[in-house]
Amino acid sequence: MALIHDLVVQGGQLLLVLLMAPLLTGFVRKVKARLLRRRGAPIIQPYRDLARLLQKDVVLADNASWLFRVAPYLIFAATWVAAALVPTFATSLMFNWTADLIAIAALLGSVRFFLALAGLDIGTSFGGIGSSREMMIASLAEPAILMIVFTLALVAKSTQLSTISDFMLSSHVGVRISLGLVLVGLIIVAIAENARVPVDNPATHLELTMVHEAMVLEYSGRHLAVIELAASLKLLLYISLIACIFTPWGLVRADAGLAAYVLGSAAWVAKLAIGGALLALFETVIAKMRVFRVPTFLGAALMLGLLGTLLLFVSRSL
Amino acid sequence: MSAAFALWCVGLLLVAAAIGTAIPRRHVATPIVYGASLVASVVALAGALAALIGPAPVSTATLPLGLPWLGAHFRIDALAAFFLIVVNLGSAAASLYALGYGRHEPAPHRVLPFYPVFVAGMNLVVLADDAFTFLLSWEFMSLSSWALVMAHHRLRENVRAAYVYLVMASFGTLCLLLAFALLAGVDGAYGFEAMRVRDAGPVTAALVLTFALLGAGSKAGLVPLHVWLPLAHPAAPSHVSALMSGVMTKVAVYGFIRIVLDLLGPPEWGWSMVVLALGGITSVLGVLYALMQHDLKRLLAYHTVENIGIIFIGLGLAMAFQAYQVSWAAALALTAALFHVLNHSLFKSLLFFGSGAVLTATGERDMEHLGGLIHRMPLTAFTFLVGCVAISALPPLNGFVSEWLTFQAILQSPDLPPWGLKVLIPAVGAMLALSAALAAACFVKAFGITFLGRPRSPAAANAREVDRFSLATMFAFSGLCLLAGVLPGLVIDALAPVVGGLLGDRMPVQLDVPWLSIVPIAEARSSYNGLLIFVFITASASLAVYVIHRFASRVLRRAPPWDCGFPDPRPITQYTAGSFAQPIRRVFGTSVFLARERVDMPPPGDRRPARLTVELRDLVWDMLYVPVAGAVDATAGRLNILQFQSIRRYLSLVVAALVALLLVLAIWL
Amino acid sequence: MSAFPLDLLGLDALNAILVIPAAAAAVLALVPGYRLGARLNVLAALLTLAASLLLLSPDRPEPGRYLFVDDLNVVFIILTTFIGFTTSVFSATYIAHELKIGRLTPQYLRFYHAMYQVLMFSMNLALAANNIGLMWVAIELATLTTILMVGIYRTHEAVEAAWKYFILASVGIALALFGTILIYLAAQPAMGGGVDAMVWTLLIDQVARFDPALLNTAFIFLLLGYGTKVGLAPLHAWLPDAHAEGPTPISAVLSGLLLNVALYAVLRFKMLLAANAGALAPGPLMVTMGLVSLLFAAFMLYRRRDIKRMFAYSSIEHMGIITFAFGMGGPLANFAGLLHMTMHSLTKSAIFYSVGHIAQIKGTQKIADIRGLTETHPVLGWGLVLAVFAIAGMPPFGIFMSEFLIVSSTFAREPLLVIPLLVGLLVAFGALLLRLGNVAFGEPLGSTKPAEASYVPLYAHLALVLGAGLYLPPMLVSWFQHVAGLLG
Amino acid sequence: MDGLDFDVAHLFAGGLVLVSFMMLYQDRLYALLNIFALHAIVLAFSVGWQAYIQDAPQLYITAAIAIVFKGIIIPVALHRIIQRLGIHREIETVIGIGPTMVLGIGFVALSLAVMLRVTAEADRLAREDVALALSVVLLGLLMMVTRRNAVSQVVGFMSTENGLILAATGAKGMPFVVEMSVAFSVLVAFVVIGVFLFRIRERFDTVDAQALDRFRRTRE
Repeated sequence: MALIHDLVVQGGQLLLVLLMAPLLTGFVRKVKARLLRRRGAPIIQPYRDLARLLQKDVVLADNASWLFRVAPYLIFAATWVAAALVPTFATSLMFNWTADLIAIAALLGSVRFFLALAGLDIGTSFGGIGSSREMMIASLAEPAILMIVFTLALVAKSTQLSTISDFMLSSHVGVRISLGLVLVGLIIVAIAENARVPVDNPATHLELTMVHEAMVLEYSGRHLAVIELAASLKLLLYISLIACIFTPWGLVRADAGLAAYVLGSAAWVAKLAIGGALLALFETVIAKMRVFRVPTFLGAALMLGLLGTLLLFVSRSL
Repeated sequence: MSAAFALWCVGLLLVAAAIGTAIPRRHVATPIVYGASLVASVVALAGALAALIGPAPVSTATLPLGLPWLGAHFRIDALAAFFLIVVNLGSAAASLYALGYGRHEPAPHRVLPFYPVFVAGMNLVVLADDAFTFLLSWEFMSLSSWALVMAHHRLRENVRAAYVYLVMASFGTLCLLLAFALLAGVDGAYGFEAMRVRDAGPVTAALVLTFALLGAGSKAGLVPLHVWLPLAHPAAPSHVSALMSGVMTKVAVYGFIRIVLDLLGPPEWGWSMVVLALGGITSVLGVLYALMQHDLKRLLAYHTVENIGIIFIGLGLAMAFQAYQVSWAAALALTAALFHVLNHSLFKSLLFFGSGAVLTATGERDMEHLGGLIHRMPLTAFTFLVGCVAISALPPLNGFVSEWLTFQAILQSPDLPPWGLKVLIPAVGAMLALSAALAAACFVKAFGITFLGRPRSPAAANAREVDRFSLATMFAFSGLCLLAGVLPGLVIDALAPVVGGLLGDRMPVQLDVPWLSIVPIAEARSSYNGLLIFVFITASASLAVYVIHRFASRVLRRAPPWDCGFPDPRPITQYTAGSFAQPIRRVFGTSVFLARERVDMPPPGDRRPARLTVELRDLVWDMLYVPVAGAVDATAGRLNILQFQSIRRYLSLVVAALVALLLVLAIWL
Repeated sequence: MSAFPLDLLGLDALNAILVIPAAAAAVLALVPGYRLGARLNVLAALLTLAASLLLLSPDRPEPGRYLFVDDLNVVFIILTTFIGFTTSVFSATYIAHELKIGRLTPQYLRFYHAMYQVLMFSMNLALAANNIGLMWVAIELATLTTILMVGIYRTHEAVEAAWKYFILASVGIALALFGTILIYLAAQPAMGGGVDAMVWTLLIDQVARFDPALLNTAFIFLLLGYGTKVGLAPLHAWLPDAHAEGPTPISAVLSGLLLNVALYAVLRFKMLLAANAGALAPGPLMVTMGLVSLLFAAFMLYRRRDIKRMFAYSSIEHMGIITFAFGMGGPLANFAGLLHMTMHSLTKSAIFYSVGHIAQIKGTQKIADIRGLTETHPVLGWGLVLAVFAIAGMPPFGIFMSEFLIVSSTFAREPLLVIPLLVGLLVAFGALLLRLGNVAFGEPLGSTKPAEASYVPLYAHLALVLGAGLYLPPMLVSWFQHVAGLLG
Repeated sequence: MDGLDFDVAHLFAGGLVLVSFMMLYQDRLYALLNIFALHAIVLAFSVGWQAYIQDAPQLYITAAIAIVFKGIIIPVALHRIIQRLGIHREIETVIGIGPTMVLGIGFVALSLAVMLRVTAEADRLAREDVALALSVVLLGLLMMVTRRNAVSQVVGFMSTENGLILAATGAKGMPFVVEMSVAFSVLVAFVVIGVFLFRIRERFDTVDAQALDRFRRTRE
């Protein structure tokens, strides 16, 4: 009986994550529009875009290879699995034990790997610009997130997300500077990974600035729909990751009652809303950086992570 | 498998070498030699597997060769069995690959005689149980690989590469000789058994470690001593480069482990700092060098340097934990290092086979002249892609598992008391993470520029798929990469006797963990399940494909690329290896390689093309090797005048020597 | 072994190895034709070799007043006669070619073959001599014959080299004589005057009662005297030119045998000193001279343009290593030194065989003009490559085992001494390999006509050195270990 | 060993050292040859006297060889060679006569200091002879080193050999003295013949050792 219950909860999380992602993107765009004193498209506009794209036919470049057509599905699948592993409204679900935080970061790494390859496949210079800049950003973001994972693991004695969030809920976490550093670092990496404003502008197709858009330039129809969905899934993943680590209240323990689940998902949706709003606010306040100032921006995240780890190493022995 | 049985396999290899020497030019020689070495390697591999997994006790054998009063001792224990597996797996694959690749070899008479000797040498190094036999087979391995690097000796740079290689190899051997001399002590007890019993004092142990690090490090390619590796590995034929990069460097790691962890007593924590620091610097510098290359085989050779750095980080951690008797963490770190040894030999050989296939198909090694090969060589492209994903340590495959284990080992280190380690280990962790990320960038470049996009030269345009032997090898190794990635528990439990033998403790048994996931440390409960991740990804991907093909449109139309509306771009406008690495070069290269870019823009109206030149300086080469060579040359120059003296001056030398000695006698007596 | 025809002539083996070369020298001086002369030369060398093999019989003749056989010189006598034989085979083909291109005139050939046999006679005499005065005369005779042979081409470089060799060798021989006189003086109070005071076997028993200070002075003169013949660093000047200008068979014999005979003489006196407790151990002196020679020769290898002169410096380097080993002392190092002497003479003569033919084929000794040998003449090219690897101390050849023992035994006892030793070895290895890379590999250069060369001596030596690298016959090992004990 | 025998032997050995000094002093070749003849004669007397006191008849042969061969034949032969080959008769020195003499005195002091301390147990006459013989040897070598002419080097070498003969005769009862002096004579004969036969003059303009140097460059 417990097995079915776990299966249902896990299935519920998988579906919920998939459904909420476009909503979150729509909400962020709506808040940005409101901040710019514009009405903005309705929140459900992303769903309509996806539906439209799914109906349109795919226009493939002449020399596109099989990798170009397989990549979108691989990217979507990997992102969806990563998103499913991050606890949203409940922790220690059945499949949480398959991967810890390092594995999730690495899964996102493989997403980036295939996206960059897809960018290079058609052999146009824009694909090349996108992939090379994406790999430059990745070469700093990934070590940063791994250092952040180190600090969290040192604090919580494990890299498993459920253990970390249980530890955060427990009493003896106390206030630590390194956790503050890690939060700022994680936010910087999240912004860089999701190609938000200071690193890359998601809204524009201006050739010289785009990174993520340049890689998916040649996609169309259903492939583009899948990639867009994957992108919004990734945004949701990052926000729920930050939420589950730093604001774990409302996360449901294993096998709690139905009411707890409803309360948990409500809390999760609230956190998503607050996160989305903060992101929109941050994007409207700050302007886009030049490409070669991004390394210093991401270097800061790496230093924060390393500093956090060092402080913990040192404080452990004091 | 008994040591004698292994020696019989080595004997078969030597017979194959004899055949190769006798009738190299005849057409039938290639299949015979490679077939024989394939059989020998497979038999030895099976035997080694049985020795590792089965309860076979440690078996020894002695031959009357070598030092007259000692004889040549051979021994197979768990460590030797594991490395025999690595060596023979690599050589079996290389021999199978060479059955197809060998046919295009322009100078078979320079490859066939030395290839089996090279494999035999590596097997002998792992089997040796006394200092003389170890060094004899170590040099045997170097000499035969030198001859193979010299196979295409008509190219000037191959001769230079072979020269640099052999001089570095003999430097390494002399260092190992000093290490063994210290271990053997004054009465010359050269047997390993005697060395284990005899515990050297702390100073001698430190010296032995330094020499072992210099000796094994120069063969494996630790940073200051790595310069020969990217010169020599690409110069050899591809199946030999695969063996040199994938397997010979591992034999060097075996040498280091045998001397430091087995023959030497419990390590001091100070040494582990040296090994850790060297490992960290090697991994970062290795991958940064690799990113700057546009020759495919040199890129892979430089990348071997990075993976050796990762292995040495694992070894350094194991030594640090062992110094403080935290033996379960030491077991974890050593298992991570050995797992990475296996992984690296798998995917590096696979990538070298791929580059060999590209070389046969197009005759080109320079990525600037390749591109678009995925259309004409789809199978090679697929296996090369699997290799790239594995080497970039991405989840479903094996590269990720060994890095994940190394990270878990790093996370267990805060309770090590010394301050040095407290600061160094996080820094090394950061270097490891940085090198993993850069590796991904490097292999996106390697795969993207070589296989994707449009062909940049006619040779790339009409490449043809390679023969079925090469493809069979490459698919076999891709399968192995996936298997090791998906079922890591199997490999970890197979490594347990090796780690147990060396450190006395082993990782908890992984096979009875539910759902086949691996939990390295019981109480930390951080676990990773390769199989489920793989199943999830394939399930969700196929679910997405099914749903879309069921409900969304299935129409597909071919058209010229959109490219933001620009007219049809020529292949020259594509990104090249240099331009792909430009952002990373600008971030890291300016400090590490003093990279300078000079743009030569013609005045307006002048039709000649603008030219961008990038010059990189190899700091290690300029700061270490050029001064040393300069000093030797200067001394030779100054001493040379002594050749052109008159008889009278020579006589005055003799008289001066006589008078000096008489003076000494007068003063002393 | 007693039923050998030799006994019919009433000679035992020891006298045979002297009589045969002397007789052959006389006969060869009269034989006009070149072809007959060469064959006779080979036959004489073969007979001497057979006679020397007789010395292997366990029941050795007890030491006489002038000749004797013991563990040390039996090995070197056999080695000398064997290399003498293989060099005579090589010299047959080599000289035939020299005649064809007119570098040697027929009437000089009679002189050449006669001198060759006189050289063999004097070297065997020096090795078998029990009387230190007789040993001195024998080495003097050997020197004179080689001086004449070096000058045989009569170009001004050859004459100049011979003149230099003559003056330096004569000074060396004079110093050695003075040393011998001092040994006699030291022996006089304990053993009374007359011939007994110069018989080595008697000296070795009484040496404990000699005055140590006089022995040390004598050893200095002897080391400087015979050291000139060994070619140690400050006294080496004659060796490179003598090798480069003389005919190659003579270089092979010079490098392979004469250096060994001189060093054998030094070893005889070192055994004397080792037996006298009071004598200041000659170790430090030999170690310094060894290291100086090793380092000096290693660095000199880089600028050499002439291939034979390069290998001459390599001989100086190896003599330095051997002197260093004997200077270190101790059973392990001495054993390694003796092994190294044997292996070096076999390998170096093999190198000179291949270099001789290469110089003839390419018509030049300039390294820059010889390239791509393994392409044009594979047998000769690979022979040279294997020989250079053997001399550079690569396994599986014999020199690796001796260098392995020298380095490890030194490092265990005197760690600091190993640094210059290793620097020397590495620098020399680098130079040899650099030149080998150009000569044996790369685009072929120069004439590619097939060589009518005798490969048997070259590959016979390499086979022996390869065999010794893997498996040493126990009899040889026990002799060397016994002598190593004696050497102190 | 009564006083007179020792004194006469000592006189002759000392005389030989003195003549060696005189040879160092010469700056003309012909004068040098005459002094060398004197050197051989003094050696002959010394050896003859040793033969008389040690009543070893074979030493007389050595004395005879010394007088006939080195006293007369060699100087005359060299004299005629210098005349026929028109060899440059001026002796060029490397460091001047004065410093050479000072060095010579230093060498003699060194050899006396070393030899006398070392041969403590041997009998008085042998110690004397060996010490002075070493001085003659060192002076001969000094002459070879500081003179540029090939002929003067040859003369230096021969005086070294004379020193050795003196040492050999000094050691009482040493066998082979005669054989050694014969061997040396053969050696010296080779030199003279070599110079003449190989017409060193014809190959090189002068027998000046420096001229030989010019042909070094060809041998890298």
